Amino acid sequence: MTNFQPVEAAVTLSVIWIGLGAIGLACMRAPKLITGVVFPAGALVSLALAATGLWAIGASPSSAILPAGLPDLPFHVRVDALSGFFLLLLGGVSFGISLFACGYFRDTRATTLAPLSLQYHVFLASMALVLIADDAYLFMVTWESMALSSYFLVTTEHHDERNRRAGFIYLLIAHLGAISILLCFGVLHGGHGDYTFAALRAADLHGFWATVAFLLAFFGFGAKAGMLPLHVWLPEAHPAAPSPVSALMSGVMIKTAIYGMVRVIFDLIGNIRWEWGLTVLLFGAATSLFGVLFALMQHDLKRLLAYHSVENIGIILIGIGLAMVFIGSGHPVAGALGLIAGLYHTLNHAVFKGLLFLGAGAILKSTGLRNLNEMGGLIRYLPHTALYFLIGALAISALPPLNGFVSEWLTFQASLQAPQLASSVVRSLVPIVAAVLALSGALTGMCFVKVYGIAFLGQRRHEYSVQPDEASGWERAGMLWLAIACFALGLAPVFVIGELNTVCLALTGAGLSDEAMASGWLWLAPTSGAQASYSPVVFLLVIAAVFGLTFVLVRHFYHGRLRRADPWDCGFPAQTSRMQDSADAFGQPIRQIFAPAFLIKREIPRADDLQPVFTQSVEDRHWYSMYLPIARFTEFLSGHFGRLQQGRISVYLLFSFMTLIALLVFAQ
Amino acid sequence: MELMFVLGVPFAGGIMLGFWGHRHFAPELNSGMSLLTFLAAAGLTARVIADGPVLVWDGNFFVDSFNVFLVALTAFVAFTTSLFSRPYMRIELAHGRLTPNRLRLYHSMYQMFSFTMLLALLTNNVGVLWVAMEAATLTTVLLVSLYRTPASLEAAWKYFILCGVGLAQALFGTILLYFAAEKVLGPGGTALLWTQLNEVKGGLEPTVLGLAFVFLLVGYGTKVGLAPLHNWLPDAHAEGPTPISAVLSGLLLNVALYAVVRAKVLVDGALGTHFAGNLMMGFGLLSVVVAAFLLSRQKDIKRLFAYSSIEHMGLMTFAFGMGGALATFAGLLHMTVHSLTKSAIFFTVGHAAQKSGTQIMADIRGLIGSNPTIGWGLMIGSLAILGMPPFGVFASEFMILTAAMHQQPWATPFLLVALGVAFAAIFGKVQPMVFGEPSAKRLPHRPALVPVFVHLAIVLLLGLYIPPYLAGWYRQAAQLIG
Amino acid sequence: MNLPFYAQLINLCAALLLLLAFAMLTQRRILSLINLFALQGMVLVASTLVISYSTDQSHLYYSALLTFVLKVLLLPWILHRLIRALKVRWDVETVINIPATMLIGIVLVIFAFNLAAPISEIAGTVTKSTLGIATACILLAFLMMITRRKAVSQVIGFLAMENGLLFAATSATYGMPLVVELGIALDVLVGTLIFGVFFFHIRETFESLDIHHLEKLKER
Amino acid sequence: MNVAGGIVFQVLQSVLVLLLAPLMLGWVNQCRAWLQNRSGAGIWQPYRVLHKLFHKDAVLAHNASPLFRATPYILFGCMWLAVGIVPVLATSLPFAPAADVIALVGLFALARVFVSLAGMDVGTSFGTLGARREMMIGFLAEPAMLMTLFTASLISHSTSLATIVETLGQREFVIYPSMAFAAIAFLMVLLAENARIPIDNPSTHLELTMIHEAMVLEYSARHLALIEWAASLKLTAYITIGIAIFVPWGIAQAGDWAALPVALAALLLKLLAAGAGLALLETLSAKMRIFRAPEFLGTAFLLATLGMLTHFLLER
Repeated sequence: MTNFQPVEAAVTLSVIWIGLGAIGLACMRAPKLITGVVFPAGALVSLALAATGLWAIGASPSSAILPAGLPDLPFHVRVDALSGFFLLLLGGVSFGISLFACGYFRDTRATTLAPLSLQYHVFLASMALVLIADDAYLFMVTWESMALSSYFLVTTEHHDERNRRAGFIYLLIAHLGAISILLCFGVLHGGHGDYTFAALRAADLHGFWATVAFLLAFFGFGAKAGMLPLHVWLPEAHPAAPSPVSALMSGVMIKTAIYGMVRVIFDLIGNIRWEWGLTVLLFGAATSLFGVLFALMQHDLKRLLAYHSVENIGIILIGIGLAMVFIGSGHPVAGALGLIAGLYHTLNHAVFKGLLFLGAGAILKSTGLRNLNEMGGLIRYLPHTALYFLIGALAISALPPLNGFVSEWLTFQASLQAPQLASSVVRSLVPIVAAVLALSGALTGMCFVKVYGIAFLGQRRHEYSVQPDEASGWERAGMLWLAIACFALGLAPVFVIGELNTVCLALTGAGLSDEAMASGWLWLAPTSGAQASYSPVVFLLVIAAVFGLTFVLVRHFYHGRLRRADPWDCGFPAQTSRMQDSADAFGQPIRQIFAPAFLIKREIPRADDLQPVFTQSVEDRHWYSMYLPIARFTEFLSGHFGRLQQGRISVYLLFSFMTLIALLVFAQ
Repeated sequence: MELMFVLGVPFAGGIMLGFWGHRHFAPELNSGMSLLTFLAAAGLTARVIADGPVLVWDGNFFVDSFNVFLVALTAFVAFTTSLFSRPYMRIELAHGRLTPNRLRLYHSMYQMFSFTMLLALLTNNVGVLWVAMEAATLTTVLLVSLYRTPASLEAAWKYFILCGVGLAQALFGTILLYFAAEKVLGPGGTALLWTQLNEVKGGLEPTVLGLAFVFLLVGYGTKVGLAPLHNWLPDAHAEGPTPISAVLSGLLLNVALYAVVRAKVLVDGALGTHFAGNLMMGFGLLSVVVAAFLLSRQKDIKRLFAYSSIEHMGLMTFAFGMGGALATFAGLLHMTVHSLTKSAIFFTVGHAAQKSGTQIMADIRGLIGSNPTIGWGLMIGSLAILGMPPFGVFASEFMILTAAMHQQPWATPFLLVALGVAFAAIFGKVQPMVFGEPSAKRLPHRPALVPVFVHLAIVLLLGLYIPPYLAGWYRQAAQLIG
Repeated sequence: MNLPFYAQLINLCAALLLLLAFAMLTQRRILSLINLFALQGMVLVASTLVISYSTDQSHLYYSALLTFVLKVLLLPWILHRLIRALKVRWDVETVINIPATMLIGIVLVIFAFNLAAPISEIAGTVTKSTLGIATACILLAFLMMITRRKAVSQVIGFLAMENGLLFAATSATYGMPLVVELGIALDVLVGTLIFGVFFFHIRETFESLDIHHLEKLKER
Repeated sequence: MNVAGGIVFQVLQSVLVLLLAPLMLGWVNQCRAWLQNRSGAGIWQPYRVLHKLFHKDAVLAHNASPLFRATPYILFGCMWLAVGIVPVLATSLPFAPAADVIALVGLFALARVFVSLAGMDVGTSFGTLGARREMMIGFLAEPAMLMTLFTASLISHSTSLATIVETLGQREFVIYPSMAFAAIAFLMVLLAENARIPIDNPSTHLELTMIHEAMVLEYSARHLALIEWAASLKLTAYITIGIAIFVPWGIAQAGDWAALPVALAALLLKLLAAGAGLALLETLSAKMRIFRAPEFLGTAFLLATLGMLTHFLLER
């Protein structure tokens, strides 16, 4: 096994995944086998894939050619540092999720479970193959198979009409995106039927066509990533799927879109222009703010998490946009910082969003609830889940010393490189985008205070039909894995950044400055120690130390006596759980402050109403301002085309007569 | 030798079934004949692959890599369709929509139909090609009107009149072609032999050929179903028996397109311009767009897929018109995968319609619950026809789109919009039929779903791996067409 | 003009054909429509004979014979039988009124002539100038099919178109190869038979041969 | 620099600020009392309060979760870490690189989130109300705060407070107009973040106007004591950050014993001035409606942005 390359490993593992899926389908009779063997095995494969990815980041690019594909175009596969990083992401996150799935799907009907396990593993495999594809055709094939398998996963509960609708919208937007990606490849390739990425790289476009390619790629991958205004499928589709699948989609799948964007824009198109970067930056900012605002309006836990995926995609795009702006205007080092920030956040979001969706799944499984307004006090029933969910919530709220904070911090650092830029407009625009990032970060904090406070804390808002019981061992193991990852990525950023730096070097040829690496593993200093530094370990240690110290000292100097009583609440006598904020009530300040952003529909009872009911719904303007008009326009057009087909044979004859005459005139 | 079988077997089959077509063993006989035809075609193919193009019977028949693969495809799909039609027609008989006499007519005409198509493909004589096309029209008219319902009569009548008139134009085109050719080749039979024409195409009179192509395009284009000459197509597909819809979409349109392409080769050769190609591109694009927008208005499931056929024929016409090795290759591949996929879809559609006793999509629901194989067949087939990887349709669309992006960028926005709209329309209608709460009744005979999955398997294979000899064919054919 | 005599004959036939085409375009009554059709066939035969005699193309005799049997005897006979059986002797009402049709017809003829002009230049046959007329006949027949409301008259239009084609073939190129001629003839015959069958079915389904019954299949 | 000296300075500063913080609170209250012609409770009052609270038995609601009990300690830890990082006495302390200004903001956010969660834990109406309002103020204040800090760090090309102080304080004196904007913005943020008038009233217990107090209603005894202490620490931390950025003169180098007395004196003076000023502000202005807060902090954000723009326009 001397010349065994990462690429062989990756291909083999994907094939194993597909094989496992097939086995799962075969085990229609023995569902126990599926959850007890197939899924754990899949989890092991994930782990192996993560290892492969880690290996590949260090190793030199390795490529291979598979004996399949189009006649002139066998499938090319290649694993370089970038693919390696994303393989690591895929493997690491899907490991936890698959573990969780082993427990989660235990009491699913066999008829559902068998096809589900097939789709699930094909989904994983196609994501892996997307990451290692090295020619346009294989990329498109795997890309669409990814969409397809996930579509079937989304419509697992196809008896619910809403799920079908969600799946439809999802597949439609995914397909449109795919076509535009395809056209982007069409622009890139020089017409000489050679679709290998090497050839596309060699094409080396400039000017108009380069911009066309960029826009097509941006649209296509943006549609998959859930970027504004193409996000509408995301909050529909992710909640519809079974929770582990939601975790996969939000955690990993939309990251493949980020991978595609980076691969195509940085690697294939090359010679980036800062105007493109600005576009990405502004879209990213808008997306992140919009996403979090709508997340705050939700009371369905999984929808809320889905909207947060939109927000985080925005943050990632900000990082990538910064990188493009800097590289485009000739500051590769600052660009590297931005790119690293973006990729780091990609990894972080994968981890904590996976964790949060798993937590939501655990709640859903034990209580059958998705609506926050019916939860409350779950921390007493699901202590472990509560702990893991808390970690995830702190991480996504970008709070030190967890991982979410590191990447946002890096993004801020990158945006503070703005003074290097030439154009004063961009120079002052970049920090404002950073402020938007800060705003959405703080709003995320608020949102997760709401989620955690309402779901896990407080008093339960209604009697649970069954006594909610804690998640099973498999599920807890899955969540634990991701929770540990949250801490690890938060506490040891220097190592991660070291890896990312190699990725960045391999991709753009520029990396961080040397003194950035110089300041040791404890101090994270992306540019130089003097400029900015951050040490999560010190954070954690000091806070823990102070915690312990105060605890001990208070008991030493005074006492630790404690007694329990009813809540005081300013001495109000009657305490019912309905006096707590509901999820919607908690979002009320946002609704009031950012009213223009929402489409609010209220029904206020009349004064003489006997049973006054107040209902309010917040909807997405994009439906009404963008999608419905397009649909109506299509209807209108097809109505006119329908005139062609109006039944009278004389008219049909007239058509062909006219065509004939017209052509004859044309021919003369 | 094989060639004699290829043509002789279906002809004999037509006559035999003309006598016994109503007997209980008739469906098996039908399939058997089709099987023999297919075997003969396979043999022919093998020989052509082995030792190149063949001219037989003093040049009246000509087999090159372009038509031989169409012959093989035609024979194959005709065979699988006959397999499908066995239970299908029995069920129709049981549901009382047919009388034994009609069944006899059906079987006999089925064989005759495949005979005429094979003749059209194999003949080297442009005039005989026309005759065969006309004959194919006549046979299918009888098949479309098989149920004798008002709707089917109307459909058949429109089909007859429109295609008859169209083919009359084609005949005039042929006459003009002959008129031009005889200047070079002298009067007599040889002046209509395509091989001869192809050799001297440089010397043919451009003005005449220009006009000739206009007539030929309008004529055979009507049969291909190019907008705005397509109006007969949805009616004929919707009202005929489903096996016939399958072969119409899967084969007849291909054959008509084959005729157009043969003409294009001559004309562009003679004019030395891209006149024919441009016309084809224009018609192709128009058809794609029109069909895509009409898709969303359909209520009848067979009409829906008829329009989708128009869309795909438009795509192929566009590809062939665009020309160039890549696009032509893609066009040929698309021909193959489209006929396989579309016929497979019609198989499932036929059984689905029988199961729920209607062709109205709003009343077909939850197939996956009532009959998983039909449901999955329809779902997978639709996804394949919509150009979802890893199916072969995607492979060809991939090549067509990228080639278009390179050669004719102006066309790509139309294609993008059209494909998007078509996807929304078809998938939005198929999904609720497949998923959801079932509504269906039992069938008196077991549905034949083997053909469906055979076709889909081949299409899947073609999406992931195109066998070298097949690729070889396509390449030779592409060189032939240019 | 010093054309040889037979050429003048052929031109005469051509003129007659065009005249007949116009006559059919304007003719209201089906019965006389059929007679006109038969007459047209007759003229066609005559012209074919003249050509074949003048340029001793032996195979044209067969084609003339074929045309005679088919277009002059068989088809008119079948059509007569049909309308007697179907009792459709009533007048044909057209979609657009006759004068307008005539005007359009004139325009078409002019169009057809200068369409055929460049081709006639290069035609080597003695009958070059007739190609334009043939084209005109085809287009007029097409127009007739568009304007007529009755299934029967549409069919007659279709057959008239075939006549025009045949005339074009014979006059421009001294006829197609015999195989093709036979094939065409066969198709026409079978086609007409099928038409006949159809008439009965349409008749028994819709109690009339008026094609406005055949307008059910359409979008929306 | 010598590590030992650094560590000594670190410990010295941390302990000093920890002890001084309640005094600061007392001083502000005393000033307010004087300004309102009351004879206040004296500047040592906060210490008495803390002592008393520590003596009491803690009372916990039945359904209070572990998180509720852990929060005061976490809060206290965060605040103490904050004051340990800010260069109050001296720059380049060993802890200083542990966090730059952005990380400090993150630290405060962490504290805020925990307090709000604790407020929602028992599930009373006021607790959730307080949490909601606190988070609202928080997300409004944070961007403004960051913009202010960006302005400062754009001048010194660094976000680490130590470097900022060295750039602004220990080089030759330059007038930065942008800093003026930034200073006002920072002051507004400070008021909002520390629950002072006009956003919140620390000394009120009128239910409907409470923000910060509403969250900690359920706390008692030592927990409450820690929270109060942490609050005073937070106030001190903000003031010292302000000092470090806007009036950094006199802050010593770590281990530089000679400069220590000067630094101490300067610090005390600045704190006294700041406290008095704060009291004056609070006396002169009235508490505003909760939904005026967005305008208030929006203004702060606007000013900070203006500061940054002026920096880009004038100071390059």
